[in-house]
Amino acid sequence: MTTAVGVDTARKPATMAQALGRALRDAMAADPSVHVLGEDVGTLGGVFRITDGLAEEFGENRCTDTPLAEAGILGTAVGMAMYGLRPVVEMQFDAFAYPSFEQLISHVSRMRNRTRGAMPMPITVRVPYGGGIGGVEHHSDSSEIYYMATPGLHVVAPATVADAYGLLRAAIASDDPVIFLEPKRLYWSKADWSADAPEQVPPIGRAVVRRPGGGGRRGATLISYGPSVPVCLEAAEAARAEGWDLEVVDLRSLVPFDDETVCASVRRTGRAVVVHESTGFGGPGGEIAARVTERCFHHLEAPVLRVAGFDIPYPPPMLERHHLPGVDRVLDAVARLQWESEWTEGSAV
Amino acid sequence: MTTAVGVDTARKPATMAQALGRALRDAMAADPSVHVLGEDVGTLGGVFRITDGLAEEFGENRCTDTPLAEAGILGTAVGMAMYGLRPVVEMQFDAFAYPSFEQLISHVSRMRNRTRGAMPMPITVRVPYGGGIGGVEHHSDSSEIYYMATPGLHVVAPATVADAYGLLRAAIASDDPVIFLEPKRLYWSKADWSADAPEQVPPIGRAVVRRPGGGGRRGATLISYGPSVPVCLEAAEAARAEGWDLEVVDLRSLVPFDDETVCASVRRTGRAVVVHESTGFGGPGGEIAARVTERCFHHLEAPVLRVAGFDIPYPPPMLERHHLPGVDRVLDAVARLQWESEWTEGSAV
Amino acid sequence: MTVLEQPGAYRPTPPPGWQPRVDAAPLLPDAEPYRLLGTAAAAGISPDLLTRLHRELVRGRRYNTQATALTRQGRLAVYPSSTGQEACQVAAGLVLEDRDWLFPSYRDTLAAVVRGLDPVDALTLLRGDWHSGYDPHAHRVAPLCTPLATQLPHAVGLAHAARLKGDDVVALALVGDGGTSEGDFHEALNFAAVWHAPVVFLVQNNGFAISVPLAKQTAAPSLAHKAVGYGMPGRLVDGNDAAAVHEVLAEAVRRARGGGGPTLVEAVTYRIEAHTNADDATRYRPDSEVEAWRAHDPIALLEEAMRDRHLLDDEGVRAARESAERLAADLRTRMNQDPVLDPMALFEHVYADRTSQLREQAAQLRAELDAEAADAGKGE
Amino acid sequence: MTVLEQPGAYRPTPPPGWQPRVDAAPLLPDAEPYRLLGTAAAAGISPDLLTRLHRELVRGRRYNTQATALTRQGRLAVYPSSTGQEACQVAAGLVLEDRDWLFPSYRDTLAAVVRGLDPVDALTLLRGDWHSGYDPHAHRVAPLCTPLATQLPHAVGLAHAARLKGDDVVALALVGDGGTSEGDFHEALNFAAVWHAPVVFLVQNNGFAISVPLAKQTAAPSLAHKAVGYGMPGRLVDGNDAAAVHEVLAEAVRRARGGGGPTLVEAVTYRIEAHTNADDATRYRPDSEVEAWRAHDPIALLEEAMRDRHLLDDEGVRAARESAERLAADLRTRMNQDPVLDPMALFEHVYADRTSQLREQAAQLRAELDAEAADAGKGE
Ligand SMILES: Cc1ncc(C[n+]2csc(CCOP(=O)(O)OP(=O)(O)O)c2C)c(N)n1
Ligand SMILES: Cc1ncc(C[n+]2csc(CCOP(=O)(O)OP(=O)(O)O)c2C)c(N)n1
Ligand SMILES: [Mg+2]
Ligand SMILES: [Mg+2]
Repeated sequence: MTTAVGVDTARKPATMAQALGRALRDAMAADPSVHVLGEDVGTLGGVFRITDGLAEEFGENRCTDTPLAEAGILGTAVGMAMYGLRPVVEMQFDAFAYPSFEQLISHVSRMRNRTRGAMPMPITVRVPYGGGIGGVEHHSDSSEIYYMATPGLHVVAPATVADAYGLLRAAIASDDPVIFLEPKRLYWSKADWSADAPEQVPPIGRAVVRRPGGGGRRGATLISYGPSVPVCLEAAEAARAEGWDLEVVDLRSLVPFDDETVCASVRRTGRAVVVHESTGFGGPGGEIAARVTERCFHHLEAPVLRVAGFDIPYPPPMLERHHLPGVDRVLDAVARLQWESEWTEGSAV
Repeated sequence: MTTAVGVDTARKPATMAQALGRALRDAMAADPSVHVLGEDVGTLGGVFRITDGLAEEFGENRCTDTPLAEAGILGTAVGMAMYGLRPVVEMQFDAFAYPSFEQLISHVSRMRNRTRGAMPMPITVRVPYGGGIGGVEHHSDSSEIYYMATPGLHVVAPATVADAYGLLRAAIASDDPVIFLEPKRLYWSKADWSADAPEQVPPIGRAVVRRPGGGGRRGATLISYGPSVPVCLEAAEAARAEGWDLEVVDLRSLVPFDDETVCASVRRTGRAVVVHESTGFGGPGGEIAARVTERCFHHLEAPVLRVAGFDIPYPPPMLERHHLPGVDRVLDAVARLQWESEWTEGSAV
Repeated sequence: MTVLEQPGAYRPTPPPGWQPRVDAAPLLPDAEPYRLLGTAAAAGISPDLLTRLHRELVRGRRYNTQATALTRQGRLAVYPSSTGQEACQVAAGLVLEDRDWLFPSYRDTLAAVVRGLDPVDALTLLRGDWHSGYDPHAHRVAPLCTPLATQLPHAVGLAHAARLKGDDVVALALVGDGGTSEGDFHEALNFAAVWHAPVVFLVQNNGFAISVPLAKQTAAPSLAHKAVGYGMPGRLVDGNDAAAVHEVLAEAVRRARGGGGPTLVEAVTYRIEAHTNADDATRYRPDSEVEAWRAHDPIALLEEAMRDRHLLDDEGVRAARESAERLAADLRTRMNQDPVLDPMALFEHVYADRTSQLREQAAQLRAELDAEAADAGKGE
Repeated sequence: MTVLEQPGAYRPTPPPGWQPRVDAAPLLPDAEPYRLLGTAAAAGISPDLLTRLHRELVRGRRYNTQATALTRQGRLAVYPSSTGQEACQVAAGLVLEDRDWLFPSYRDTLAAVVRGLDPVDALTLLRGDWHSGYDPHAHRVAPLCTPLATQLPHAVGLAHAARLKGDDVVALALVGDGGTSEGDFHEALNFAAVWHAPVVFLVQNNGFAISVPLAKQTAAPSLAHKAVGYGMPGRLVDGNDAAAVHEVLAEAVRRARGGGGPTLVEAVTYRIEAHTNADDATRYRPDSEVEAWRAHDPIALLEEAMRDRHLLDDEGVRAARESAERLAADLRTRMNQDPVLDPMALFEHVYADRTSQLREQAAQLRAELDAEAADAGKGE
């Protein structure tokens, strides 16, 4: 994954979907123990075409169309990992990963612990997740909290084309099981990127400041990941007009959680909003807000606020715009960060 | 469930297990549409004997030993509810509910919404949960966050004998699906109680102050539910020796969440610790701490702290005491509620 | 004796007393799918039934092409066509009594329409709505089910509940060949057999689960052979022979109604169109295969048999087609109207008792919508 | 051709070309369980095998009684006894090659011990530890599996992986009659058959899942009949006849090794003891049933057959019993020592790369333990 020195490979627009596909290809080429399995991943190349070409290049034994049974897919992947393979499992949609939860919670996440390291589970579970693509019922769930709350798993969600490639390579290379959440609505997002000399990206567990800011008396931090990162960037841009200076932190992984980067930003800005698509109650934002508050309490001018999906089943395409946390709702939350009290009491900086 | 006026029924020591069994019996007697199903619930009366006697009294068609398949149990319960029955499902242990998660998340929690109220799901899922009973692997999970984070479910956890009866009756009577978390290690806890004139308890969704306190400069609120409530009461007692005055709030239900009662206490005490057995990261405490902070920020003298299980698979019997949040850890957290700053800065009350 | 008690239920007994078990032979399907049209037995089918089947097949085909067209016009979010499988859909839609229940999978809107649902209601979910569109109790049709095979235990539970209540109700549950691989299929069939529940399971084996052919889905002699492992009869039928599917289903329904327990029926058919409008079937199967199946078209098979018996003439065909065109025109017109949706409905049915959290969130959305409306008002 | 391609895999073809399917007949089990001891064929079994089986049966029975005794002394958290099922356990423990893998369910510690595991290691989980106690790679025994049937797909995945790597490895997976109702059973058998994986599934049908008798678990002619629904052979065997179980398993292992794919074996046996020491079996079955099965005891059956062939005399029985007593004494002694546990191990193996969160928590526990130790020091 290191960039060859001196190779000046032209960077061209690439989609996140392409970068993900390339990451799988390169991982399979680099390591014969990497096997891809799932529903329709072979001949069809997956319903999102992420695995397109893999069966042709590496054969059906390396990229395998399985029977239609998610628990069976993950359960057999556990057995393959026991024998030293590195399975990469595709769940076709977020909600269709649920049948595999017993295997995930009771085995994938615990096998290393139970065997005191003798049986690591270097399994990557790719989950196309989240909404905003006009999917019918059960095709737009944001299920990350189920994974976050299960000790033993890593949980990763890329927001950029370069991260999609770099994090997926890192996930496959990890000896720990990784839930790799692919934001469906960013599949066709583009960036200048070179498949032949992909950028080096920070490792899993490191958050990144996507938009520096937050200095001065009108600063705040937006904390986000996956599909909500572009929303936060847009909101930060829009906020300039209102005189706010927002820093945007992209978590990149929910587990491990990068307290350092997040708290460094919040301590500086004194205000924070967590933004995600998942339902709010019992969702990732609670954990994030709570831990930031535990660590930065005396730097906070206002409670850490959360902008999340409503606590309802994911709505139909025709109503999803009302559910998804968009720029307006982020700005509304920023406006509620008790700026007045600052002016009257004149505390910060 | 109303107490007959004038009946002076003697209250005798009863266990939580007995109260739960009685609640099932009374619910079945009161409503012929109540059906109990699960593994070993019939002839054996359940591995914890909660359903003892029901098959005999109401027949096998009302209290049914099912084949060994949790998804099948919950899935058929959905069908029974569709036809107007009120199924009460027993999952044998917390970790053995995982195979039923697809039915739970994709159907039980959404069916009412999907049918715009035409098909309510008045299903109660009883889950013996939590540790402290010396159970082997997979027999001590605290899985409440999975349920809390799933919109459409109610999530209830009793901590007292009277609540066990009253809340289970209310759960069965509810037209919404209720996950009823039975704290395994309180099954044999006792209280003076009368099965023939059970106390009226507040409805699902109402928290209760189990130990009033928190007045004065050395006050704080302990927020808890289920098996951790007795721990908090014990800690509050022990804290008196150190000069702390702790109020203990028993949430009783995680969904709906009683913001009013909890925040009233925290606004008064200015300090709070959330205590639960479940893992901390991504667990219920994050949501609780975050929402209390959002609502009580300017009353807080210190961040809301969390005392929870470690972020590890539930440990073996021989080590579980190191994992479970006990009195000492609660007191340690209370000690970290920044009392000094109060003395030096002299702010509160 | 409870309804749960099986006659002759097996309990291991030590030798020499091996308790006699259920005989497996009668449970096994025939090696060849059962076929009626074009055989001598076809002469026995009631002309009236054939006429109804024919009319619904023709209308069903048209319904399929119209719905697919609506996806191109953006009027349906997605449509999984049952073109080629109309014999199964129509037979499933016609075989039940009013009081019985149908449990469709996501591809089975046609069966629901044949059973009496308004096509616009049946297509609500696929149009992009979250709700079933219809009151399931109105026509005893469960909500369309997207998570594969999860509807099967529902059907078992409902049928069992009806039996416990003493009601004479049969449930017919539909699933695809791919869906048979899910654990829920297994658990549902097992519960049904143990409970002796009045359920009929119809597997529409259309050769594919999206791109995955049957050979990668199972190594069984047939999907119907799975029945014996649960102790219920398995039946294999030509899924393009509407009369045969109807007869096999009717027999299974009769058996269930009479207390004879569940049946598994495998109908061998073929998905003529791509998986949905979003799919590209040329990626995984040759056109020649599709062509071979087109030659075994359910409508053509039925028309030929009816013409042989002089039960259908050009006039009859024309009449059926006209009825189909009226259905299509009506569907087109009504689907071209934008549905009126109130965003506040998002909060209305999540709980019977709305939580204070949802009340807060509903208020937030209400405020946003009001602000939006006010802004729009200013703009005028 | 890939290893995934099935010879003769079925793909629906329209008539008249119905593609020939796999013949179901050879997949079906016999109506009566296969039995060897006491039949003429018993004369053909190698004396050496019988002697090994006998020795292990006797040791196995003693292992069971000793482990149950240890629960009463609080030395085991729980013990699910395999008394009465030793023939299955011993045959499963002996039938594999070193390079093969055994996938036990939670009741199968004896099979693991017979395969070579130190009994103390095999009992680690049941003693109250969270870990497998043994390195699974050392004896190719997967960790004891508590969530029922979840080990079955693991066995399939491992066997498939070995085959992909070109290794000559067979996996033998154990499950109970109750476990066959779980979705994982279904999915595992289906994957195994489709992938033609070298796996043997052994169902120990001991009549009960805790309190639930087989009649409430299945309505099938036999559990072995489930095999045909996956396209693999099903075999029914007397689970108390050690020689028969060994032969049937050996044949299935041979078949798997030779590329013949998976087999499902049902061994009909009986759980003589309660489910575990915590269970009260009198609540759900009559003593007379237990007594009837005691009369069909696996050890007695084998001893009788061996004495008939003059392969066993009183001296041989005594020698086996002595070996069993040594095993029991050793187990008693070593289990009576308190295991040394370091609480810090709780954090050691959760991740390969420990998260900063876990580092913090480990530091917290470390500090608590140090403080405890300091307090204890002061107390001295
Ligand atoms: C549990 C689950 N997993 C995956 C999917 C995604 N999916 C939708 S349709 C389909 C194929 C279904 O094949 P089959 O059961 O044969 O039905 P058919 O499409 O042929 O009607 C898949 C994999 C799903 N809907 N549910
Ligand atoms: C998934 C799951 N559900 C429930 C249980 C609880 N449980 C433990 S043993 C048992 C009965 C198992 O019966 P069977 O499969 O016949 O095995 P046996 O005990 O007879 O060896 C049950 C229900 C479990 N361990 N795992
Ligand atoms: Mg299909
Ligand atoms: Mg059993």
